[in-house]
Amino acid sequence: MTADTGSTGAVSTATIIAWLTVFRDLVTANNAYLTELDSAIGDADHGSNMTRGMDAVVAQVGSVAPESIAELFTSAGMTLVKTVGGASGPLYGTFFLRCGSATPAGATQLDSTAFGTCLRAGLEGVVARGKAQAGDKTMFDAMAPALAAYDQTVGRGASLSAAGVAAAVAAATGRDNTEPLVAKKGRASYLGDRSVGHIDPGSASTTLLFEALARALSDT
Amino acid sequence: MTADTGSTGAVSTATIIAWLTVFRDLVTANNAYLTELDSAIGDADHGSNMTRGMDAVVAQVGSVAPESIAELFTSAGMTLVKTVGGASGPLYGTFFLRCGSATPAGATQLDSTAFGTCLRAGLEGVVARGKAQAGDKTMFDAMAPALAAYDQTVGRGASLSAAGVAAAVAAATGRDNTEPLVAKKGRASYLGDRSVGHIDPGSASTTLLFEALARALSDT
Amino acid sequence: MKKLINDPSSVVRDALIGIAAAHPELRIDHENRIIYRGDTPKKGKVGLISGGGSGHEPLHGGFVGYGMLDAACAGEVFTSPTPDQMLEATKQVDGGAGVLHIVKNYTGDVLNFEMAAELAASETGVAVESVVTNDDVAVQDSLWTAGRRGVGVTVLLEKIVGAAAEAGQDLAQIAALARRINESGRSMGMALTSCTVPAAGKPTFDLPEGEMELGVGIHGEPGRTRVPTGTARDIAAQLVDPILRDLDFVGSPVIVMLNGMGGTPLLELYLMFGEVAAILNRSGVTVARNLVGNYITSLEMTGCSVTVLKTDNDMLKLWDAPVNTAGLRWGA
Amino acid sequence: MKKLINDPSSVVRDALIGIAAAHPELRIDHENRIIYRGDTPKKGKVGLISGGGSGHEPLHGGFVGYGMLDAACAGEVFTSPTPDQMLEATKQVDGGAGVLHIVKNYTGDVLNFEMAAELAASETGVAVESVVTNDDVAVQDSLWTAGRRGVGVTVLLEKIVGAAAEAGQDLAQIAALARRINESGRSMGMALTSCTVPAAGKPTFDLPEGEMELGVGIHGEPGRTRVPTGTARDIAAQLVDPILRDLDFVGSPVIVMLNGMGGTPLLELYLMFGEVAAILNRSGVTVARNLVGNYITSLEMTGCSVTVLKTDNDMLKLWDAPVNTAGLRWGA
Ligand SMILES: Nc1ncnc2c1ncn2[C@@H]1O[C@H](COP(=O)(O)OP(=O)(O)O)[C@@H](O)[C@H]1O
Ligand SMILES: Nc1ncnc2c1ncn2[C@@H]1O[C@H](COP(=O)(O)OP(=O)(O)O)[C@@H](O)[C@H]1O
Ligand SMILES: [Mg+2]
Ligand SMILES: [Mg+2]
Ligand SMILES: [Mg+2]
Ligand SMILES: [Mg+2]
Repeated sequence: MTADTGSTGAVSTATIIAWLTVFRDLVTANNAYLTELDSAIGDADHGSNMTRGMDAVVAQVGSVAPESIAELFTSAGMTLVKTVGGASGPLYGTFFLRCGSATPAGATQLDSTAFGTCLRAGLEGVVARGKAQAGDKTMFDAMAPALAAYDQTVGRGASLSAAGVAAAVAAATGRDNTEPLVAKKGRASYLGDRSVGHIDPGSASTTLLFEALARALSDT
Repeated sequence: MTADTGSTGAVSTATIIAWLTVFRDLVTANNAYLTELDSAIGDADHGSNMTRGMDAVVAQVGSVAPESIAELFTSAGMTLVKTVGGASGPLYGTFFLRCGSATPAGATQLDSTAFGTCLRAGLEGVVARGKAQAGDKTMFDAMAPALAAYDQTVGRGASLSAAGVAAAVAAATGRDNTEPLVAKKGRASYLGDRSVGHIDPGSASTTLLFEALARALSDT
Repeated sequence: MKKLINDPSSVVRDALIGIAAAHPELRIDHENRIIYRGDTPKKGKVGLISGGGSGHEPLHGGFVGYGMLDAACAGEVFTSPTPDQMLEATKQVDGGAGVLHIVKNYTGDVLNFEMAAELAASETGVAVESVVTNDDVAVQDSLWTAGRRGVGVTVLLEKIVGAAAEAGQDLAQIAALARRINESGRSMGMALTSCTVPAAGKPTFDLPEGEMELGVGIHGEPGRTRVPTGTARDIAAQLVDPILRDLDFVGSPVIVMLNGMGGTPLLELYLMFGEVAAILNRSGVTVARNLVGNYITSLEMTGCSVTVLKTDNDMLKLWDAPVNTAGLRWGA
Repeated sequence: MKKLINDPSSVVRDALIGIAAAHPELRIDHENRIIYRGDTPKKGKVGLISGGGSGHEPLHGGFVGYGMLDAACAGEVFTSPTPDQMLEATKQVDGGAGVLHIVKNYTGDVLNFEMAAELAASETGVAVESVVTNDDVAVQDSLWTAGRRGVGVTVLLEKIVGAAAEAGQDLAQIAALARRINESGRSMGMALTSCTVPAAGKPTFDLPEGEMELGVGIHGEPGRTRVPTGTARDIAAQLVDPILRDLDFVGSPVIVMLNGMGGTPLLELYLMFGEVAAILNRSGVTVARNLVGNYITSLEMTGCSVTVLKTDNDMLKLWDAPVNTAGLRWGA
């Protein structure tokens, strides 16, 4: 049914750990960049917020060695909620918490469809928390296209690896598309028209989230 | 007894008014310079202090038209004391007040010797108030040489005009000689050795005082 | 960056150690970064908690004490605290009469307090009410945006509802009072220079000589517009006019706060207050009480904000009631 | 230069208008630039006056009121006031028990207060005593120089002798107490950046990234040495060590003030206080009371100073007594 020749593989606890770890590495490497973006239309803390949170997530995961994917997601979500604060803490926290709730308890492997269901639940959590819509110039504008691309790629039977790459590419496009937008949600909305011409910091960190996912899935 | 051919002339109320007015003009023109000097080893207000004070002196003199030299000096001294504040207010104020006390009441003319006596009384007032000694890096270090030069020039029978010029030149030399000194009095003394290499602001304004005097005496 | 700190990542922790040393009358939970009144919980009294990013001191920790807050949760600099901090504070200050959460309207603060309230509802029996302040007229309000920021009114609100709680009002009354205060107050701010977030290491924005940011908040965020600087008189008008256009203050006694952003000398704040008071007088607004000083700051940002709160005799009585905190103290 | 002012030449006048608007409980003589307690003179109470250049707010005007000063004379920015101001204040606050002049040791302040005392002696029957504060250990003292500057101890002294005057002590007792306080206190300051005198229009000195001025006073004057910046912990040691070397504080309860120079955020001041308190603890010094905040400032200069005052039970009682001023208030 598809021309894709790769194995569709499966998401394991190791995949999730890799995802979180690479995301930590990417936000750390991009700490100054994220804060730079947040200086232009926010309060200059998005880089340190994400780095602090993901450092704690990786430390926590390493110290308790969760046994299932749901546990991993829940632990990551709880840790983010407890250590980040700001807008990104509850939003990224809710994302992972909802991913966790949508994962069958005890599962240590997920196929691409089940994993997609988790991610979709995460996105819905972000929307439930933050009420952002497409075009509001938030992390939603990177996350929603990323999931759409993931679903579409999986839908045509492609590998998890291909789906990860597609999601990352779509997130990056979504991030870039935030530049001309007038912010409607979050701190940048106080700037009104002055928010135009700047990339939303959350969309940039979300792009890193999907780049990290692409790397983690490349081993599946 | 002297080779000087100029008239020795006399100091009149008009001379004193000219002195004060030219001094006002000079401190106004050198406001930024005096404050610059005071920034290096003080608190960056000497220019505005002197300008404020001399503006008030000239305004006061203009509004009441004092009838004697003593009245002029006293009025200038009182006005400086009331409008300047800081170290320079009481010191320049006392200078003129003591000049006034040393002037015969009601006199409208003074010869060069009598005028020298006034100036000397002024200097003694500054010392009585401020306790500065030679080399303490204060206005004294311009004023004392200026008076010595005045006395010496008058002593050899030269004109008032020549005495004024000699005083101005000696004041300028005294001012320049403050540069290598360690301040012992006033605000610059808090800097200890760091005061070395800077001209004392008060010695610079005192030099303007004698430049103004030289100009005023050039018409006598 | 020039700051009196040990390390950008330990600023809040280290400052809490100093606060503990300076104020033995307070109780500091260093692990959860919560500043408590020494005598909280007080049986039967509604507990009042607030919190927010650090860098706005004395807000909120400086307003913990008799007649004001029971606890304040400290976040990282300019980053709202987390739900577990607020949950812990909620449990600790409940004296059986419930707890009011005082939240400034920023997405981060709102979301984290919201999660805390959800946790309090599911994990404890504590009755929680939340009030969100949103008094900043610089921001255009709309159902479809994050709305207005909560700024200066928060300070006045914490004082007044603090007195109401001390006087024994119940949670519903206090929440209603808090909402009424928020609806009756408006603020507007400006900055002459930016601040520097320690972890960022450089100023959030550059503001050249001759320009100011009008309509800034308290997070070093750029304002609504960048305009030429002017005299204190001009600037006072640019702050007061939008406030008066937004709400009618004539006919009721008002409390005015002339707040410094942190780096502006008190001399200039008093000078600005003189200009603000003159405009209010001319506009027929009766200034009954005032505060001049640094109350809700943005690190070392220079600039100021004006807050005007419409009151009535009851509110003024609560305002005048004794208060004993590090940042605001009278009658005690 | 970025300041909230109308004109450099009217800063003090305009600020006094704001102070009058903010504090109806004070009486302002705008012509003579004097801030009075509303109820001065108080019959039988020793009158307390101080004054100095403006730019150090809340000092001194912010310390006028019950339990502290009767009047404060405001000079131009960083320029001591004039004898006629002090003379006028002396006449106005005398309640028959004489007047104490509290003078910071700067040539300008000393000379102007000296002339005022001479005028008071010749023109009025008012008994005047003067106390000159000189607590700054940054300056090497000598009979042959202007001596040490008066800085932070002045604040603590004004509070304590204010309470003594309120308690009915006579002029000789109060002058003796004031001198004892001055002898028992030491201060040391530092700056990370300069301030800008409005009339000068630019910073008094340039201080590049990575350097600080150690041993600065409160007039934007350069300090004793320019040294590399360090952590808050290092800087605290550089401030506290010279104080402890200069006077033995072990064995008596001390009052510590961690004072901000005007432009440093309160968050950093508390952080610094934590470091200072830790050093004092380790050195066996007992901190009985403290003040953390902007009390004697240098316009928008960033930096801080530490003041340590050795006390006894009587002094502490006077410290704890009620005070009600714009800048310091408790128990009233
Ligand atoms: N309501 C919202 N829904 C989704 N994302 C949001 C919302 N509000 C803010 N964000 C995201 O959060 C990012 C800012 O995160 P961060 O800087 O860490 O928090 P804060 O704004 O509290 O300082 C924004 O760039 C935006 O992408
Ligand atoms: N004790 C003193 N005797 C003589 N002159 C002094 C003395 N102290 C200070 N001065 C002079 O006063 C000048 C400073 O004047 P000014 O800046 O107006 O006052 P302040 O030092 O109070 O700011 C110094 O440069 C010095 O020449
Ligand atoms: Mg941010
Ligand atoms: Mg000076
Ligand atoms: Mg933030
Ligand atoms: Mg001066």
